[in-house]
Amino acid sequence: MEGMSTIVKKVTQLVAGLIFIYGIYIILHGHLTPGGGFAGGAIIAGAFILLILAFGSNALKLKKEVKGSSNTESVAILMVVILACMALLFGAKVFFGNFAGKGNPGELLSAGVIPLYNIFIGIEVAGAILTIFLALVIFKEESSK
Amino acid sequence: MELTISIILGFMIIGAIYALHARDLLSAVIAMGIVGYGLVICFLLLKAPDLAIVQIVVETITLVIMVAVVLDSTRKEIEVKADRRAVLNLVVAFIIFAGLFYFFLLAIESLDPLGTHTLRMSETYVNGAVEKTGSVNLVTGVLFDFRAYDTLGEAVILYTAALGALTLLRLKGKKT
Amino acid sequence: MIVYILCFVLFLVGLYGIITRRNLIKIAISLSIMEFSIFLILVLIGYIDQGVAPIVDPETFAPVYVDPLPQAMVLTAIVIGLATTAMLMAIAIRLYRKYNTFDIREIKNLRG
Amino acid sequence: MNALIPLFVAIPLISAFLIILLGKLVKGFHKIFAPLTLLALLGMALFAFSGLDKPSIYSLGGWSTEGGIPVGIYMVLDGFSVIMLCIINLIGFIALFYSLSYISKYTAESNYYALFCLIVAGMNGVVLSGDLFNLFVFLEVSVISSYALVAFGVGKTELEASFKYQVLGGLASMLILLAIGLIYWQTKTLNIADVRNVLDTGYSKPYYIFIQVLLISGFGLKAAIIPFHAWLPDAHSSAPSPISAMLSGVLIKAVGIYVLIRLFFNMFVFSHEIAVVLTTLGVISMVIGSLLAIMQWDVKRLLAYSSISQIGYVVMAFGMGMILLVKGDNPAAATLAIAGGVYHMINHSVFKGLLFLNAGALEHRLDTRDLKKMGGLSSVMPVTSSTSFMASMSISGIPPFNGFFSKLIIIIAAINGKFYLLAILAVVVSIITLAYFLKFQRYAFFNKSPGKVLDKIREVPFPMSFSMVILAILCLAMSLLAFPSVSDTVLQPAIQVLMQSDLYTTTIIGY
Repeated sequence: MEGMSTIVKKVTQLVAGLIFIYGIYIILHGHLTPGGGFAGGAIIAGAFILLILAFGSNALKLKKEVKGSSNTESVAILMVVILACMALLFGAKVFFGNFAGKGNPGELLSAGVIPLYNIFIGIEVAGAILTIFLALVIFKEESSK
Repeated sequence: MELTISIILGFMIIGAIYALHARDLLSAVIAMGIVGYGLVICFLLLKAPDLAIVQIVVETITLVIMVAVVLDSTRKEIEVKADRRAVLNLVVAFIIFAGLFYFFLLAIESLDPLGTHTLRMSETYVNGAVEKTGSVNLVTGVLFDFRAYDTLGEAVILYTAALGALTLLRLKGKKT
Repeated sequence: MIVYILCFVLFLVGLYGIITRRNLIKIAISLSIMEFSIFLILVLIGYIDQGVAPIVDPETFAPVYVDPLPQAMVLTAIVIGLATTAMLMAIAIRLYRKYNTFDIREIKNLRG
Repeated sequence: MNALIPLFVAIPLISAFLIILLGKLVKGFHKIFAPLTLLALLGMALFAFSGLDKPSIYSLGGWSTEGGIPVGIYMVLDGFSVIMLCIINLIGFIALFYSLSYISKYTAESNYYALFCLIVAGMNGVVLSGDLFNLFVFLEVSVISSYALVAFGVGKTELEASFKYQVLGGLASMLILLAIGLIYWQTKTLNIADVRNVLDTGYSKPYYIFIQVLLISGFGLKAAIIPFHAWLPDAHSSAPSPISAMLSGVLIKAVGIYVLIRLFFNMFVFSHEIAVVLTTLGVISMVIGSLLAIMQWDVKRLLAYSSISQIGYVVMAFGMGMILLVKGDNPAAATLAIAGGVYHMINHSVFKGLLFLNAGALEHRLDTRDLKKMGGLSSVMPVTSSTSFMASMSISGIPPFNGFFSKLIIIIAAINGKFYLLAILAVVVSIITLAYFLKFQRYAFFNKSPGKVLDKIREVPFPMSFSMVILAILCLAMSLLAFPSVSDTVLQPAIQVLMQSDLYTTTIIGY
């Protein structure tokens, strides 16, 4: 896959960073403002897709990346399940219990384990969407040879 | 409120019909995007900012994926010829549609009109939910605390789709 | 009630697409359109007159919040829709590489 | 006991993720880990079965009731769901063990095992769920992984079948989601027992019929009842054989029949019209499925159509039971009909699973599914031949195999309930079934081979033959369930939950 012109590349470099940071903001403030793990994860995946489209890449490089993204999503979703199981050990001893302290509602560090769920779900969603996109692009590259 | 949404919905219906009849597949995909972005505006009007954010991002990514698939094809749809069997199918389909539509009208007659919704299960998700979950955003509270199990399922579905896409897009299925 | 009826019309447009279209991409689009209409019906169900978005603001005094449960359901359903579309596209592009067309009539076994 | 319930979903999920993560690092990890997972699940299911005296409930996140209204998601383990759990994990384990050698000719094996764990997790989730939307979510988990597994070979036919399956499956999901939305609109709740409670206080007739029609078409599409069957013959015949066994053996039951029966027996009030519709759909599937099956020359297509026909038996039995319950004058016949339905459902997963594994063994050695190209295999593949003979006799209702007893119970129930036409049709279809399975036996195993050299064909490797033998033994052992003393402990809890529709509601609301 070929990249685009220099202007596009430069602009994308700027914009992708901003989008990435915005995605992280959305994830971290999931329990305070609209948005959360799903929205933020999709935004982060969008930033990566933008970079790949603008700069282009060859199938070999993309294959390495797809390995990374699929491993990342596996680890993230495993963490979600482990977090859910951890509730069996602490506190109320129920699957999916919110065992951590609730804190002061409205602050960044509050709502027990909800921010943690948001973070891991965000990573998982970003990884999954990126994996789907990369798999499509790699297939197109390899099969058109 | 109802009027605004109805007008947007009207545009969405026109977009949908155009998407189904466009000759060029790329225009069809873009027209579907119009329907999706119309949905975003409806979500905003209906006080669902969480959904608006998710829908706008997911719609964009869906469009990117679909355009990537369509872009290096011939992009032309071959016309459906109106032979006798197709016409007959269409007539049957429209009779079924008319029946479904009529039944839907009858069915929703007794239900709450727009804006008069009352709470039963979600009573707990709204009143005093901030003390229970600690989350100021009630939708997040529902998603990650009251119904976190659904959210796990949802994440698993996305994971499955990624795994499925990786599996389906292997070059070779069988070892030789 | 007119909004619900229009939503159902959108649903029927999607159903019509699945029945009559003979193109893999168009069928995927029809499924998406059906999904959109159901999302809107669900969110409309949860709407309450003079309601505010379900984000608690300690400043305002005892407002009426719209029902957060249908919103959580639709959020889940949107992601499910993305997953379905991704799988459909993966198959569509593979079939295109095999037959050089998205048209069902040219793809032997899918007839009927 | 109670703490086990969420583990039925959590364990296969964790194992799927671990297989993807560690499968690349440790060679052969998935081959050991996946069967162990399924074996553990099977053990847990059997343990849950033995320890079950009354429906047990698990409220996730500790959110149970608030002012008498269930607020969280409930997982419910009762007599009916525990039977389904046993079938799912039993057939899952056997199909997975069979895959150990069958799937080794494909690439990306670890993905296969991970998807297999996900499909099992999804089905366990559906069966245990007591919440409508949660049920929908886990249904999607299992069907999306089955879309990927059907096309696992990425050949032309697999991809086409999978696309058709996905479109019709997506349509079914949309209908189900619309129905769930409409139910929420009226009742403002998603808990199945609570929905029942609210609906008892009043509803409008057209609304009630509309959601029932939506649910019947949605889950009918998932269960492939005629006229919603278009996807099944393609999908079930082109999937890898262990997956066909899973799809035909358990998936259409867990996400189709089970949910349909659960909702119509425990969520809706019994109504005569719906009961008649269900019975009619069952009879149509039963008759047309068998007539279509007899014309097939492709082994797996024949088996796929036969699945439609046998599912027709199950639906017909439940429909008759519902009609008799509505009338209320003959509870003994109603009990018998429902018992026949549950029993035939169990039996069908065992023998249809076995038959698909047999077909897979033939395909593995001969590379063809065409009956005309086979012949004389009984001498070179004795295990496959004898197990498939037992399964064929079982599905056609020849004593002493299990199929005979379940069909007999259904027919006796039909006669007792004065459905003489249905009884005659059931017998006739059973004879047609015997005819096409004799055709299968004759052309595959006993005819002269059409010019092919038989010397090169050997019996299949140990994992495949072992799984087939286990299922064949089960075909015989399951006939024990016909004895009253055994069926009282095994089938009775399920029948009780379905017959006394208030039992489910009161247990959950009272929790």
